[in-house]
Amino acid sequence: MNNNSQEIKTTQYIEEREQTGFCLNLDGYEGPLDLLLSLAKNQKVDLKKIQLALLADQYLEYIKEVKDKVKLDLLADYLVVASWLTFLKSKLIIPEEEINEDNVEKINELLALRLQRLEAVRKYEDLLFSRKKLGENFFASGTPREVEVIKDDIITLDFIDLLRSYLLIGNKKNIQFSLDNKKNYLFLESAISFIEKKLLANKDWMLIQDLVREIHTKSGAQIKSCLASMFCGSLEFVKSGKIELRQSNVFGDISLLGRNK
Amino acid sequence: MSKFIEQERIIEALLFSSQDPVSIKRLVNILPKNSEVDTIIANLQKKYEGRGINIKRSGAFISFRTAKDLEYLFNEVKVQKKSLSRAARETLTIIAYHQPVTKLEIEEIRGVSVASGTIDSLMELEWIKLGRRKNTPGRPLTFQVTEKFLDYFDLSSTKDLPGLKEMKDLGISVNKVNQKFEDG
Amino acid sequence: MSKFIEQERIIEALLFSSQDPVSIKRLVNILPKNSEVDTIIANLQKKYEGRGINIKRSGAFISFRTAKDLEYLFNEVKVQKKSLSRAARETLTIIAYHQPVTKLEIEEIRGVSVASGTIDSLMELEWIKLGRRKNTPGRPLTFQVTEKFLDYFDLSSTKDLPGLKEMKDLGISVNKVNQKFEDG
Repeated sequence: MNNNSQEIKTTQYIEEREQTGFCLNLDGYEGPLDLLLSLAKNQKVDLKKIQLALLADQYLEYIKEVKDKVKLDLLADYLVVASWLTFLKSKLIIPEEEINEDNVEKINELLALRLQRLEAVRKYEDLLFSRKKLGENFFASGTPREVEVIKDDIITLDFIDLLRSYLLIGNKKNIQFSLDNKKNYLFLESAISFIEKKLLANKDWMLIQDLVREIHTKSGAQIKSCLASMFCGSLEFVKSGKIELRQSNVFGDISLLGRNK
Repeated sequence: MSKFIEQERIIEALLFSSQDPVSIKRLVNILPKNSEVDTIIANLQKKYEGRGINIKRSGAFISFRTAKDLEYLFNEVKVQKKSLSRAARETLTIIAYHQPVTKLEIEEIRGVSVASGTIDSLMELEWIKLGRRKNTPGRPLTFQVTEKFLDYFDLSSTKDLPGLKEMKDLGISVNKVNQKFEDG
Repeated sequence: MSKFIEQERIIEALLFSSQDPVSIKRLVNILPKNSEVDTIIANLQKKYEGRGINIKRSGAFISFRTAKDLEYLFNEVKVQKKSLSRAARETLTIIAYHQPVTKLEIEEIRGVSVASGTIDSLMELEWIKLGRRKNTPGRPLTFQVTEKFLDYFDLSSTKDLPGLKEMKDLGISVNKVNQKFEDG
């Protein structure tokens, strides 16, 4: 039954497209991936076996037809995908020995995966919404107590509620206050001159945390601000090739090494 | 099992979901023709005797009611519901976002003095506790939130509390006044 | 007669008098200490099996609900909810199947950015809420579905969603695809 409804939806889609031809507003599509999915379905093959070259042609043709009729900002996303596809297609038609076939195949696969994924979302969305629903197919008690019982109201507090109540205080007093504890900031210039001094004095890898702690003690600025400025400062030196930054894994320690003479 | 099981089910569902008592006339209309409605109701009444909900018949109407002796359950809830006032919520929020924070600072932000009952109720919930003394004249005590608070809101630290800009980026409007706060 | 009769009565009365599901935590608080709440609930569920009202468990909450096969009784009462936009339905589906999931991940799957109205409307329905931060760079906040979502769609947990395995197998991360596109 589910397959059936899916099929009906698809044919509706195609019919819609056929009726309206290329006058269809892009608004009707939820983004380029959605458009690609409906085009891919027109190929009437397993999504895993879509032909990228054909799909690219169809997509580009479609974009060409509608590009004068829709708002530019809406089109931007579509044009990005169009340029990908153009690029991919150019790879596909270059003589075989010159391209890394593996690569193209991989891209084809990954695109197919994205389309399959979106299709799966559609399918299960339909299944989800075809379930029996509270207030439509089954019902809650019609005679709740006068006193609104249950729901210990504390339990229903979440941190959006907290944030909202915080902002309410602000509105009430008609003042703007920041969620940050605005205390002492370490300015970028101080961080840069500090790093520079350190570079002259040291020839080994240094942990950025150690430097941050040092300047935090010296300057009394907030540790967060110290870290931010030290990191930005280091990037400046990386840009000029004076130091090297290293981080072995996500959230791992960051260390730096001076590279000059 | 009762031979009237289907009729009973229908009556149960109807009584449960309707706000007002249901008329026997209505049941007669809905139940299969020639159902012995009175017998079925009597059976059902017996079935729910001594349970947490009973079937009450008044004249030509019947309804589900919670058992009289369980009234006390609902009184308790009334008290519980009151437990977090708006003042308490605001105070809690300020402590969470600004901790460690002194009572004076809380009052400055809220623009009103903090009743000791407010602090007490938050302490009682074990959502806030005393923190270090502040290094300012008078060395005032500070408040901070507890592990229990973090657990409750499923946060690993107060650093994880969402910021204003972040909410906006997620597409959540925070300025909209929540219904829940209107009453407070 | 069950030895848990008093506990059962209390649960019946509480569930009956509430439109929203009651948290198990709350039952634990109200019932006598050391009650085997899970066993009692399971017994009670069995007792109401096949009756006109059943006991439903969604996540950590339970409620009385009318039996689904009796929906024909309520044809007049049915309130068709205003239908959600396609973006909202898809977003909800992705959150339900992949929770906890970040906004970026939702956008990657759908291939378009999530409009702010979408998240707001789902929040307003109380079908989604914020979850923990993800341990990836930027520590983004995540979304997850609520008990109310489960209750509405008659699910006892997100594990009951049809096709969960297929969706999980397809995964959510598509960074690789983009990278490929970008490096050529």
